[in-house]
Amino acid sequence: MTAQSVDHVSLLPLYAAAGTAVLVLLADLFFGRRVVLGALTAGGIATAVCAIVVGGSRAGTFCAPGGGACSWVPSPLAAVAAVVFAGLTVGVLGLSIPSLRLGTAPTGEFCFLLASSMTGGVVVGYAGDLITLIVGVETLTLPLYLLVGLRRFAPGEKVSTAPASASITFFLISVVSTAIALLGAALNYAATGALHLDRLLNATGPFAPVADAGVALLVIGLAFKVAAVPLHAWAPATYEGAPLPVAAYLSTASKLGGVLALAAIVARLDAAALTAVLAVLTMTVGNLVALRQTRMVRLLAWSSIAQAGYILAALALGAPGVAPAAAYAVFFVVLELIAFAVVVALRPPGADGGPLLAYRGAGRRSPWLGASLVLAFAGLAGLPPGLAGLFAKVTVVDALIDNNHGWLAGVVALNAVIGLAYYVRASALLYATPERVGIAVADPALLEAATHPRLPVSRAVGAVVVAASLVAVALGFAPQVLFDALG
Amino acid sequence: MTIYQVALVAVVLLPAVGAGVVAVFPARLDRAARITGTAFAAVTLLPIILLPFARQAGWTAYTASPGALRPWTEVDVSWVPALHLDFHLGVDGVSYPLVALTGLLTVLCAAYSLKGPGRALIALLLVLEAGIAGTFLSFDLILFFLFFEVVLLPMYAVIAGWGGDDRRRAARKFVLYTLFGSVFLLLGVVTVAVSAGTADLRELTGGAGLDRTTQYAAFTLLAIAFAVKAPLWPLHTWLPDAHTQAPTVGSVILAGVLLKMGTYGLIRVAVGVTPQGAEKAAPVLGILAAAAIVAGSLICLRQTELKRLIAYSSVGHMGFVLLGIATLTTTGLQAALIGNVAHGLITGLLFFLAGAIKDRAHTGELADLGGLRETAPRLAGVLGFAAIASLGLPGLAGFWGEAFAVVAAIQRGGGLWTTLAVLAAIGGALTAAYFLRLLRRVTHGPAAAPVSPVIAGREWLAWAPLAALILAVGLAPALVTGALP
Amino acid sequence: MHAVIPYVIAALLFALGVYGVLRRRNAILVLMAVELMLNAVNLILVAADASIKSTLSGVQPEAWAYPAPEPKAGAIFALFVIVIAAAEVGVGLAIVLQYYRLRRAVVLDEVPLHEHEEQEAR
Amino acid sequence: MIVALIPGVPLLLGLIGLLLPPGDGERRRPAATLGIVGAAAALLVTLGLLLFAHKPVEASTHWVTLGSVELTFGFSAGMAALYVALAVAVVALCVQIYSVAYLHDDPRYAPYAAQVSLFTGAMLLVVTSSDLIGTLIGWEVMGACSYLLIGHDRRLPEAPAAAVKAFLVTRVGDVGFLLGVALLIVDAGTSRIAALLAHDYSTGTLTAALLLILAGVAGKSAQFPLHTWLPDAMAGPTPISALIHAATMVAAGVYLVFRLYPLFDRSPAALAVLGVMAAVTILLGALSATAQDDLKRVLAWSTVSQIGYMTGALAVGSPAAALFHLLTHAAFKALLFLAAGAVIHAVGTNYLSRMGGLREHMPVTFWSFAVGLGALAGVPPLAGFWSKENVLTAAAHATEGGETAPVWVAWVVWLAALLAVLITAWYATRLLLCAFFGISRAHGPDGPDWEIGFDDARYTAPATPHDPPGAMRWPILLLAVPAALLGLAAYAPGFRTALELDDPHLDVAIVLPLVLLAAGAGAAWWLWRAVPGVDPAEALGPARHVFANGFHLDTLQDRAVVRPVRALAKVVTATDERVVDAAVEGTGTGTTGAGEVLAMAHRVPLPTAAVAVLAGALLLGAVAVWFGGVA
Repeated sequence: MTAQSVDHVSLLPLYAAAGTAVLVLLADLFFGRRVVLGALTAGGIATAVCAIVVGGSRAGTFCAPGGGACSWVPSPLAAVAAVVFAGLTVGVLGLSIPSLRLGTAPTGEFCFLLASSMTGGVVVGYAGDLITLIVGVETLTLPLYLLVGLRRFAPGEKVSTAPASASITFFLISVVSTAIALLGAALNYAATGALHLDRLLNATGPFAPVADAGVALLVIGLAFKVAAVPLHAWAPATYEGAPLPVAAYLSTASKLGGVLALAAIVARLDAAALTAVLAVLTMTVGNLVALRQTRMVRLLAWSSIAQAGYILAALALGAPGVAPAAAYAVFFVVLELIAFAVVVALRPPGADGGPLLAYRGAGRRSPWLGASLVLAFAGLAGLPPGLAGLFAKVTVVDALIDNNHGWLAGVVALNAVIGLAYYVRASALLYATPERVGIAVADPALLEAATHPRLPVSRAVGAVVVAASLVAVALGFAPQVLFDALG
Repeated sequence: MTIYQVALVAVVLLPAVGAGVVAVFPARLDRAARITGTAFAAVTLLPIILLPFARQAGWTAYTASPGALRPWTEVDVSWVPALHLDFHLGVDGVSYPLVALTGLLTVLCAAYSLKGPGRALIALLLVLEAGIAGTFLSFDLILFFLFFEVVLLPMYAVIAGWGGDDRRRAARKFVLYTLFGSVFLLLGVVTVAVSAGTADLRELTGGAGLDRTTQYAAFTLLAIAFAVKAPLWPLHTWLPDAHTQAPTVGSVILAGVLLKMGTYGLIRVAVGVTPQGAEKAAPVLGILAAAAIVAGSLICLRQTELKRLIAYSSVGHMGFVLLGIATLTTTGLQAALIGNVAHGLITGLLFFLAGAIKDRAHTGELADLGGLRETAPRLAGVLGFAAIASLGLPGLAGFWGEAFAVVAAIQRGGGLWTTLAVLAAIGGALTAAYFLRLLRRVTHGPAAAPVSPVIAGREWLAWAPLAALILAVGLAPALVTGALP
Repeated sequence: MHAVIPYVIAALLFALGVYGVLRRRNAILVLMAVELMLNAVNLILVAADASIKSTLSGVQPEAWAYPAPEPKAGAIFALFVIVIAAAEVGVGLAIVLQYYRLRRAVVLDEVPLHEHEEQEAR
Repeated sequence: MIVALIPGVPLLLGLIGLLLPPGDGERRRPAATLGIVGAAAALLVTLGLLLFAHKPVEASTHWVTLGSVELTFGFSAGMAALYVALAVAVVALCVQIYSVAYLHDDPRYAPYAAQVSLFTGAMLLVVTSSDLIGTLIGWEVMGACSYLLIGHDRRLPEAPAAAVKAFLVTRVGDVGFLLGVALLIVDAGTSRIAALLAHDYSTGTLTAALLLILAGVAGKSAQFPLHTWLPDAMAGPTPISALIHAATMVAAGVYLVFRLYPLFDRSPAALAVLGVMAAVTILLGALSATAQDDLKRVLAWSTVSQIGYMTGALAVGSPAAALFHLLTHAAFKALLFLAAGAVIHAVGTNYLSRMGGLREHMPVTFWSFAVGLGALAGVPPLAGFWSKENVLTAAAHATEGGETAPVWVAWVVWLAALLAVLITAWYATRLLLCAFFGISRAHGPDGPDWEIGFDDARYTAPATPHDPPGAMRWPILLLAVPAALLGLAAYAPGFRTALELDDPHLDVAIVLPLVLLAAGAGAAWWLWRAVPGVDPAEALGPARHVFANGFHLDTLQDRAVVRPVRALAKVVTATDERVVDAAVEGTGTGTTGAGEVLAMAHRVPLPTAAVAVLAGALLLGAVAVWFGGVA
């Protein structure tokens, strides 16, 4: 056995991401909070830069002898994913700064876990075999179990068990899903002997059922990560219990990781029927349940379940659906990040998402934040002015129709109508006039201003809102940039 | 880039920029913001006026044959090749009258809102103008879809923000129902674009590159989409609610130009791109159109609320337009185009007047109104004019579209189309019935609520151009179809 | 036949794990049930390593469709699974501890998925 | 293009007049000026053309092309058309002048005068247009103006209803008219009348188109069964009644058939229908007129009957006779209505039962009335005698065959026309006797009451009735001249050739109608003498009620058309709300409900959720294994 030659350049994104985690750990030991935050920010940026520098056309490394199958494969998709992961990490960090400043979570640990999770995400994108893929997914997810429950309560503050409950829910269901995914991978391996993605092929012959079952279990296991129905029960509860920035990360980065992992599988193995069923169930149930939500984060959670359904619809096409699904996922995470960022900005530091009614009139008090949230909601609904969301929907529908899945395109489009119902309800609430109160009030607007003070928006959160909005607008006007990057 | 191309882009861009500018004005400069917005709307008229000078040949009589689409001027910039999306704008005789109507109504509405409820409304009006004008000017199917969608949320905001008591529900119904229609548009447009490999209307017109089956499927999808927007009976129920609850300017824009996106789309996209599908589905469309005419008129006979009645009258009038389109004859299509513009002018005026009446009497219930010609004779006079124009009096704008839709149906010949023509003509008589009922309740009879006879300057400003144009188009329909034979 | 017994055992193990996850109310025990499931996976992977050659070459008529099996890949995978399992247990115990500290219980029945909605219903 | 001035000036001035502020006193002057100038200008231009133009005047320009249909915007005026235009203009001028006094205190005089101008212009457009679409425009604008003018009176509760009825009933006829015109236009590819007349239509198309057009004619000209609006239209101000009955509106239908006569001449079926319609209308109108208590309604029903004579003449192949009768009728009916206005102005009521003995107080009015009624009844040598004689001769001639219309139709028309001579004489005499003879019954116990009349709340009736002021008197006197003498114009060769009228020849055939005339008049007079002061109509017995209600055709129309339409509207509205909209709303609530159910299903504790999730996974796995391999 000869030593493998390793192309370290193509591993740069991984080095940067993992290095960031280590750096953060060290910085936490020796320096203060600011340095830790700076380190993570710098690390995130470095990871993105590395991913761009390495690009998507380099040859893979860690290749099996005999050529072909490599475990680390730079691809355009991987590069884009790495940049997005890095961006999301920095964004979520920005969102957490007010609550970190308040001390609701230990800064060092928080940042380290976030960096670790980012590393996992980067790995998923570049993964060339099932082992790397699953390890990547686990690395992405494991820190999140902790992040969800990582909530310190100030002395005197009412202790809530919500984060811990959320954490345990997420953990248990996620672990089971991992076990299922692993079982699937193992069965597939047992039937076909393939672990490298390049060697994955649909099985024929007497062992085909075993392989098929393996593929199905693998897809089901990974579908947990994107919270596909009926494997979604954890998501709303977990989002609700988690601190807002972590919920943002869960619904963006974690979901993107799941999408990438699923894409890697369905692009090579036939799971069309299963994925289509999952897609239809996911978007329909997600949208329907979202209609009845009265809490902001739950609404976002259910809506993001529905959005995952659209992505799954594209993935049901197999290989041709990967690029549209990835494009959709990128548009989606940007818009979702805006939504969460605005929610963070509108709530006091460390607070949860609160009921929808708490946002009544918020758009009139903070016009810019309101406008951003409307942009995000419109985009998620697939309507202008959220052009990014519109193009996302068109991309998916285009791909579906192009591949003779018109019926699925129809389901997607019809679901967009249901989706609009709750997005528009939430958006309208932002601009609703003050509620009439029982007692006679001279000026309800004044009363409202007194009871709903306009909270100062932390600079970091504001920056995230602005940056994410700018990215969304830019992508809205120049989506071709993304398509080019992915293709 | 010629001056005409600049003008073409400016028609879409100016209102959009105007909306942005108005939106960033601080609250204390509200009045300045409103004036600025109105100025933007007015300035947008300049490029619109400029556009007809761009044409070299005639005013293009529209036909759905390959190469029939000859724009006066066009702009074509690649935007998102991955989605077949080009920023391709163009204008010709089919779209120009509607663009001009859009520009005009927006200015009138903006001016009308100068003394109204805030700058956000004017900003939304400008967004609507950009979206509607963009829809009419799009020469790319995906771009068409994009602009088609632009108007949804602003219109929702206009209804939900400034509407009547039940505005939330009406606005929701509007936005969800029309988005439901857009679903079919999206599917249809993408089907066409994917099958033909291009979304360029110039290449697609005439059904080039689409086989028969695709045309059938695509036409069905597109026709449903536009039928919701137009709206064609029985897909119309969003309209009365939206109109009843919308503020005056919202109703004006909604009836005046927003509905035209449906009929325009039917002519330009559905019939233009999938002529074989249109040929196949024409009888169904015709039957539904005749049903819309008769049903709309009959329902109007039972309405008790002013704006709701006018809203339902739109169902009937758009039925005439759709009947004209369904005949697929040149006469019918041209009648539809005139009918489109005429309905925009007349119903726009009617809604302005309904708004004026509701502002004064604080009710729109026909039972509570009455004697307007005693209390406010001028208002009653203009209302009478608008109502008579709306019931299709020859010599006024409404006549051409309705009469020649009937003529076209007879021209098409055969038992079915003749029956439809007869039904449509009967519907015309019923139209007279309900408008006379309206006038009788509102203007005749004993004076009910005290109504101020004073008519504000902004009201004259809004009404006069519309009334003048109704008469002008009535006397010279060539204003819409082009002066040249 | 050669590889039936490991597979059957693995299946039983996995089923046992699933049963445990479903029936146990104690978070620690659920965690252990998950461990069982992961170990079943390990068993399959290792067993597959041994039988994969015969699976592919013996039965598969168009064997050319498959590249040569990757040497000891299953065993390597199993190693990673063990690591993953260890990490999960570590994290899991931490979470359960935290939960225990707050609620003085590790009974899963009390973990609601809909905590806040009840309050809102008022 | 000078012909265009004939309708153009009144139309334009009418439009301008609409913009004038309504008001009282001095502010009426511009409105009155515009109205009178409009009518006078049309009159002058017409007169000028009549005197100086020696061949038909034509002018047209391309208007618009709609697909394969080319429309021209054109005018043409043959001599016949000019005579009709002359009649219209004269009547309109009289009405405008008359109205200045009649509506002297009406605050809405300005729009009224403008609408009269528009009305006149529209009628003139129908007369002079050389294009069917132009005709249609005039035709419909007239309908709208009639609506506005009939509904003018604000104190009459029935005025708006009558206005609506007038517009709607004619509009129902216009459904046919529009379809007929469309058929003609589509087949010929043009709307120029000259080209249409020359076009070779197939029999089926032609008959269908003409029958449809006849529906419009019936509506406009108040022919059975679409005549119901005309008596009710008496709710309008009296000058308007004069305008509608004499020159515009009801004459338009007759004129249109005259204009398209070459087409009708090719279609026996259409003429047969027209003839039957005419015969029914003649008798229906005449009989209904016998029992009316309302002065204006008597005149209105007489119009129905007289228009029947015109359409009858058309049916039996004599458009010239029809046109001649149209002209004389215009003169005497305008006279009658304006005189009736004077009566109403003086006594403050429309009801014959409240009148009487007016002869002494209102000699001018009385003699005008006498001339008018004489002409109506056909007393020689007044105008009506000559024109009616022409109609009867034409019908009698047609009974010998040789015309397009079947012989039996000619018989029917002839008999109906003869019989109507008797009845007309009867009711004309009755009217004269009741209003002007006998004792005065002007006031009820509470003084004058104002049921119907003119829109003038400040008007106080004079203590004793007297002849009207000058502005009202002179138009009456002016109109009395043609009402008396126009018949003799049949001896004028220029007039005769213009109308293509036969030479007047009085032979023994005139004896029969004259005997009938004498019998009718004598009967009425005898009844009046037998029981003085009692309405001769009492003698009709139970038939009186039927006649007074116009054979209950209104009720029939209500039962057969109005109520079913209302019921249908109710059903359609209910369907729209309970089926169409309910489906939409149902989809909404259904979706929300499904959301609620699903949301409820998600409110479970963790272990249940885990079971559900694993069960889902198992199910999906099974799905994938069973179906996935296939897909």
